[in-house]
Amino acid sequence: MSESTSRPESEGTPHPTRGDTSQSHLADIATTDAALELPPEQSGFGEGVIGEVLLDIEGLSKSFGSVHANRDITLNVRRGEIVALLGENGAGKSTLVNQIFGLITPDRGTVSVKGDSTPIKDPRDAIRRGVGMVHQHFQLVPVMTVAENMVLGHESTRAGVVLDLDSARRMVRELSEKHGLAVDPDAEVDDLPVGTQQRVEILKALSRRVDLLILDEPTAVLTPQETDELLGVMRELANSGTSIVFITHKLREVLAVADRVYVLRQGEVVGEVATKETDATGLATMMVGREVVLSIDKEPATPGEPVLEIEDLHVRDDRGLAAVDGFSLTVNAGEIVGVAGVEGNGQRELVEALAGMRKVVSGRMRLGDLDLTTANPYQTHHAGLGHVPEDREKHGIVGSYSIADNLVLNEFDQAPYAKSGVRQFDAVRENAERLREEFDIRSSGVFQTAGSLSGGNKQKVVVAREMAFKPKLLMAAQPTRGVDVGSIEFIHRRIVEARDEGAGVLLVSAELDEILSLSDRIAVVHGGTVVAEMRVEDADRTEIGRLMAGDH
Amino acid sequence: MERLSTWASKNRTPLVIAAAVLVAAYAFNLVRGDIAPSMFGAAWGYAIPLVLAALVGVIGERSGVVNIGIEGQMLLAAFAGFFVAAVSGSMIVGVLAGIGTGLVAGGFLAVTAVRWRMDQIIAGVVLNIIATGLTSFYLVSGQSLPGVIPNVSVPLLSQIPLLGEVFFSGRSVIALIAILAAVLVHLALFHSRWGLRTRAVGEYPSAADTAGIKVERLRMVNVTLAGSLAGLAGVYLSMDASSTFEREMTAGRGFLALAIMIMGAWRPLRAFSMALFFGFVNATASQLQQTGGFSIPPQLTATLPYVATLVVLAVAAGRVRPPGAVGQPYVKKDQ
Amino acid sequence: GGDTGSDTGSGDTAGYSTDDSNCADEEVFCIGLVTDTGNVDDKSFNQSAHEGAEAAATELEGVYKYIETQDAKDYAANMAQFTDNSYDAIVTVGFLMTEATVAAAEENPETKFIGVDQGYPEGTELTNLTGLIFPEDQAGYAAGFLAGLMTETDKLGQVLGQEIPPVQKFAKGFENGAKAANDAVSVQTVYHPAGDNAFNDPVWGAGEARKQLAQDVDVVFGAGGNTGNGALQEVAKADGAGESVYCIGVDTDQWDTVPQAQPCLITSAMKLITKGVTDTLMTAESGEFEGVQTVGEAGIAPYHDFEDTIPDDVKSQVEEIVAQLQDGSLETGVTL
Amino acid sequence: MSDTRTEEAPPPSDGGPREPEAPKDRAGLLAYLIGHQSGVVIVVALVIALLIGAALIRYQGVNPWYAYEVLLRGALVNDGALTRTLQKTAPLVLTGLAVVLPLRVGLFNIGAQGQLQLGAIFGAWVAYVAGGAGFLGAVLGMLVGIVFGSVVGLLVGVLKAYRGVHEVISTIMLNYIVAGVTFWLVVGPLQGESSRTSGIPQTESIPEAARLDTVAGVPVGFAVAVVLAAVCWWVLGRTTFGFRFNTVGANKEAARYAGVPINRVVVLSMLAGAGLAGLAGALEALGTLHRFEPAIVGSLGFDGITIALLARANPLATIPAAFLVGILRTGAAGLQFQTGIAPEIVDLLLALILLMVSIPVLGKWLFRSRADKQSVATTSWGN
Ligand SMILES: Nc1ncnc2c1ncn2[C@@H]1O[C@H](COP(=O)(O)OP(=O)(O)OP(=O)(O)O)[C@@H](O)[C@H]1O
Ligand SMILES: Nc1ncnc2c1ncn2[C@@H]1O[C@H](COP(=O)(O)OP(=O)(O)OP(=O)(O)O)[C@@H](O)[C@H]1O
Ligand SMILES: [Mg+2]
Ligand SMILES: [Mg+2]
Repeated sequence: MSESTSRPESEGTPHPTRGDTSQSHLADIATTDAALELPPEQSGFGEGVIGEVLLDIEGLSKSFGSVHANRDITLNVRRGEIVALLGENGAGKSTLVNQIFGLITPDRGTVSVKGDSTPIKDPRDAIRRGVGMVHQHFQLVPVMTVAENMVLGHESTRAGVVLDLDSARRMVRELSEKHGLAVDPDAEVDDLPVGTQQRVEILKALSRRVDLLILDEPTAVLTPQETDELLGVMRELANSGTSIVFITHKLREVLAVADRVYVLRQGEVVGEVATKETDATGLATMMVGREVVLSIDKEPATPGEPVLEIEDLHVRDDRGLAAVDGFSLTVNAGEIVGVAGVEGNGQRELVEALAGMRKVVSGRMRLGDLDLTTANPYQTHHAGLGHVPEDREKHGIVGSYSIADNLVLNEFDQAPYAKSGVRQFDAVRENAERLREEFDIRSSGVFQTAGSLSGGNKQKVVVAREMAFKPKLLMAAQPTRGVDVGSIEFIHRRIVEARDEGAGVLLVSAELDEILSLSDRIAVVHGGTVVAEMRVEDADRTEIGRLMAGDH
Repeated sequence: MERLSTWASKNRTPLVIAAAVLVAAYAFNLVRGDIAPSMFGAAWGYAIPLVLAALVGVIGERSGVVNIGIEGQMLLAAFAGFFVAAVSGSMIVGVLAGIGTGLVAGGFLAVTAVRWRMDQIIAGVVLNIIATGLTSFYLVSGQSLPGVIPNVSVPLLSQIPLLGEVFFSGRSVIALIAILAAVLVHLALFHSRWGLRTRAVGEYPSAADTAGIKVERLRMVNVTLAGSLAGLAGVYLSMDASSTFEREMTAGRGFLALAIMIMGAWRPLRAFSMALFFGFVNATASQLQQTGGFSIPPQLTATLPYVATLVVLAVAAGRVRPPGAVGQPYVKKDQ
Repeated sequence: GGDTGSDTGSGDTAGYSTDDSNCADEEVFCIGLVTDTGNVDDKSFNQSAHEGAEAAATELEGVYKYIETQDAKDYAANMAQFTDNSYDAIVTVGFLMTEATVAAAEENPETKFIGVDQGYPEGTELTNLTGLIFPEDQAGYAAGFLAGLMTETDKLGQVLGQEIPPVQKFAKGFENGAKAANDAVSVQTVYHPAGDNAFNDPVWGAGEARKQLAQDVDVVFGAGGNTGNGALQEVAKADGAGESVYCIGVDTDQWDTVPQAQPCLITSAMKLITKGVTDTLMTAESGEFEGVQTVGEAGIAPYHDFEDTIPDDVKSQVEEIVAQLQDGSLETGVTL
Repeated sequence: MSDTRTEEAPPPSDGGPREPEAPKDRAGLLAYLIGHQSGVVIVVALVIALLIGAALIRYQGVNPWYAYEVLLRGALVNDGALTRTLQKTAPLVLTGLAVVLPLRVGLFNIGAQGQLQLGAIFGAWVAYVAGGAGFLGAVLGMLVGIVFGSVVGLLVGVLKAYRGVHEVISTIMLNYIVAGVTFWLVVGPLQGESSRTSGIPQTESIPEAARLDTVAGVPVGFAVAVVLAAVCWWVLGRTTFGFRFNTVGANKEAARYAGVPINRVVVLSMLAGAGLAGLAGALEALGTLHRFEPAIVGSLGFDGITIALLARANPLATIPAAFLVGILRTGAAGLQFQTGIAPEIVDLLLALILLMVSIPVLGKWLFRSRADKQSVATTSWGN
């Protein structure tokens, strides 16, 4: 109970190296009976005994209409433990953690935190009990500053009413220093790159007293460096007594940081395993219920004519700053060119410019015969550009439309889906049924609204649509973000097939593994321009990482 | 001091515009001292209910709730204020009844649009029709008010040339409250805990929810409380600006207030200035008619305020960004 | 209106009946009234006509009912409600119903029609129809004359409803009368901007009156239904009301209809609609209309409490003017 | 994970033709009722609204059933009543559509009032001038009505699409501007010769031959309105043109991505909606008043909002919605005549109906199911 009880100091301790530390940490918990007493309420960490059961879930069930999102789930998390939840898209992971955070009321079962099993009413209640959560989708108010977001809901005030933003800023600085997550308290969230937004989310959760931290796919939007940074923070938190529930689709991360893993399938816990007793293949098999091929095997490319030529392109971002700055690249038929780079280096603007959705300042872009610099999305599509957009919810699908309509979103006025301006619903339905089959889109039928699909299935709808019309160039931006391994495998296979059928593929991804395993050629971008181009055979992971970081 | 200068640099454009307007106003006063004060006075008089009503809109929409029922809220309050005062023989009772009615009308919107998640536009339209129907249906003629709402002059402030004369001298209490309300709502919205939460709820309710704020409750409270300002605006119409209640006497002011709210970019003080601008163009239009000498038919000069508004918006900043979640009921994940 | 329940539901409170089952009967005289989208409690011409009809029905121990039109396209249908029930006389109020009234009169020769404020085109020859019109310009002239004599600042103001003929006649008469009394006078005139609430915007009326007062106007003529009433009430609240600033009402003696205006109301430019309607209804019951147009009376209302405030020589000058207007020796000079 | 969601039927389509809902295999009446939930909810809502209305009428000392009987007789049964009701319904269908079309794109048109008025005055004037041409004159009048209504819509659309001026502001402002301009026209350049002497603000009366009459008791205007409602429904639901509208309304960003020219669709939707309002004005001039006078607009434009909302932005449903409003408005006068109840009672009834029909919880109470999350039509109130 005294100050002298030591907690690892952030500056002093090197980040635990992945893998081995987590193993030893688990061993700690498993073997050490000697309780580590923690200072109460100090720096936001709870009092308690490492190793005791902190979160105990029993018989938890929740259904939405006829969908059993969670069935009779029983699991527990001990203090200082990192537990990963794994499962395909729609397996019920988010539903599960949302119940712990009071966002969803369970149909049956109990959630007890620190032995208190009264139902959690709402997030306010959850927060009060020491639960913090980073949500799958950002829960930040875009037009507010970092500091404002951080204190929202527990603001300090002067004279009881006047908002004390100075103390908020101070708190942001302190927290960000303590956890080594740099953010500017006065920056508006809207202006921040996604990686930084995620940092804000994490700090926000930590700004309250947190005994149990839930992270729902926090790494989906992070670069490898940022991911490592986060995993380090997680390890550190766990060491000092915070329990963490961690959801991710990336097995590498699970193996690196988690102590234990629960695997969910169709709303049920189908397995529980200690990370030291399993490996990636084992986890993937548990998740999907069959063997998953984690590596892509593809024939060497046979590049043909150039399909896309970009020369000295300049494009501005939303704030009017140069985002794409002298970008040149050529994509040939029958090859996959991967654009690797830390997010925010002009990739989004590049993709939008190519798709005709953003004005070009200067430069040349050609797709076959079409001059893309002045083309609109309609023209680019009809010139043979398939575009899997980065933000599928925003651009890729119309949530209130049926899957069938979404599958013809940019072909609806073409034969056979329309004849002289009149839509042909039979053709639309047939197309949808064919693609649903072919792309394994899991739904009740082709007239289900696309908005009600799980993330992976939404992505399949988009991919199906963009590949179905046999594009000359398939441009895929972050095509597997937030998608489960089974679907990733599937989408990757389809991309390679498209290449083999002669399409050029421009793959934009922040996922270095994805770039490395799919691409035939790699262009590394930094600051809106290509800083290096190489064949995949010549690529070296660390070298690319160095280039991405702007070290060239 | 430092705070002041950062504040000034952050608000450079509005400050420059305000300064320019002030200079122009004093210049006009210098040239036409015979009509300038009265025109500004008329402009402000015209703007008073619009300011109050626009604040209702601002509070509602900043919390994420569209309120196109302001017209109806004002009408009901005007009705209740007038008749309760007439029957009870007490002005203050009437005023309170009017404000209370505004609250009830706000509560109606809160319950239907927020709690029941009825389409917000429909809820507002329903409120407007109910108000028109009820107040005409139960109108009794031949009543009159037992007194007047007192005019007051603010010491010191009323000494300021022109501005003091227009805003602080011999104006009714409600006019002063309108100024105060605009300032207070501005301060509250941008500098208080309530304001931060309100804006969060109107921008991105799920972020507020996950931060432990009860979205529905806050929305309901805000929409209901804002009703009191609509009530005050209604009371102003039937008990202060005029001393009578007539069918549909709000005459579209609730809708104009919405336009002013948007022109004011959902900011209280900017809406306040827009209401003044609107009032001024109105005063100019009627002054043109009244002084004669122009061959423009009065029907056409009467359209001046509206034309001016459109032109200003088309030329200048048309694009303003509304609160992100306005119009959408907040549906929790499992409902 | 809210009072309809008692008015027509239980006729015995009034001196007439609302039971129209025997209208076909010779003995029973049934009167119907249709407004042009106004209400019978508008403190203005609809109300005056309504009261006139009530008075006639009481006098004749007849039947009386009314319909407040909601939509300009319903005039014919609303009149048909009465003709279908064999009413004997129908009063239609407002010049907007001019044409519909002529048409109905042609179709129903057995029914007498009285159109208040309606001037029919040359060549209209119907014996069952009369349009009751008033020399508003004369009433305005007399009121303006009084105002011209009363003003200290030589500035008069008019706050008016929609720019339509009856209002224009009042207003121009007022201006001419004022100038005749005092050629230094200037008259500031505002009509309500077009819109369907031109006669129903007391707040606007009050605002305009306030502005005029601030510009040194000391007599305000409020002519435009509730809009004008708003102006009167504002003047009544002003400093010096009844001492240095005055107001003048319109249509009826507004001392009675708008009591809040009493502090400043020196008179009203009246057209005697109530009397006109009662009289023509009596004629309708007993015999033939005097012609296709009936000219009603116009004038100014009593001074009430201002009897003593207004100097005697002013009173006598005004009296003289009124007499000259009535005997036709003085023209108002108003042409529309 | 998979096909567990079989029972999740597609949400009620909001207008466009969609595939029928998956049949449910529950037996009997209950199943039927549940299958036709929205229909049942509307009927129940109507009944509740009328019951509350009955209480209000009772409170006025009148037997409510008698009052409703009078209302219905006056609107449907009496001689010529049905024709009159249909006559009133016609412009209401069109102003309803004038709100529906932009609503589908996410725009809130509260300017039908002004659009109608401008269409009415020029429609009336042209029909008068071209009256010699008989029916052709009438057709011309209608076309001109559409054109002038559209001009207002064009202005709103262009300001919105290219200058970012919020349509709610511009339509409110234009309502006032049009009112001023038409009033000036009708006491000035376009005032009828015969009205000039008496000063009545109205245009010349349209010659008999160019008026729109009734055919077998059905007003021509009504037929035109019904056909147009059907056309709108078909276009929105079945054509690529309509698909563009709906897509912009549903997800602007996705529409851009899909190559839909958003600005053009925004302008077109306002143009089309306003054109229909203009046509409503012309129909009123040609078929009802046979001339223009300012009172022609009444509350038609604002009723259009009520109707669009009652119809849940479904073009076909504007017909019954408008008919309902038509019945109430037609029956109101007789109601006052027969029972002494002020005609404003119909406003109260209308408000109650709209309220009851739109309360999502009503469906919940009735069926103990999840609230009908499908909102009527989401306006991009803010954008
Ligand atoms: N509010 C809701 N209404 C209806 N169904 C829902 C709702 N929320 C989730 N579901 C369904 O419940 C199931 C579980 O969803 P959940 O979001 O928990 O999956 P997940 O495992 O988090 O998937 P992902 O990896 O894509 O995030 C899915 O089938 C989903 O469609
Ligand atoms: N869920 C809520 N939504 C909106 N306002 C709330 C909510 N809870 C409390 N308030 C208001 O906020 C004010 C402060 O409440 P409270 O003391 O519970 O919060 P706090 O102390 O700021 O939060 P914390 O304890 O998390 O630091 C009170 O005036 C209360 O009315
Ligand atoms: Mg999830
Ligand atoms: Mg507290």
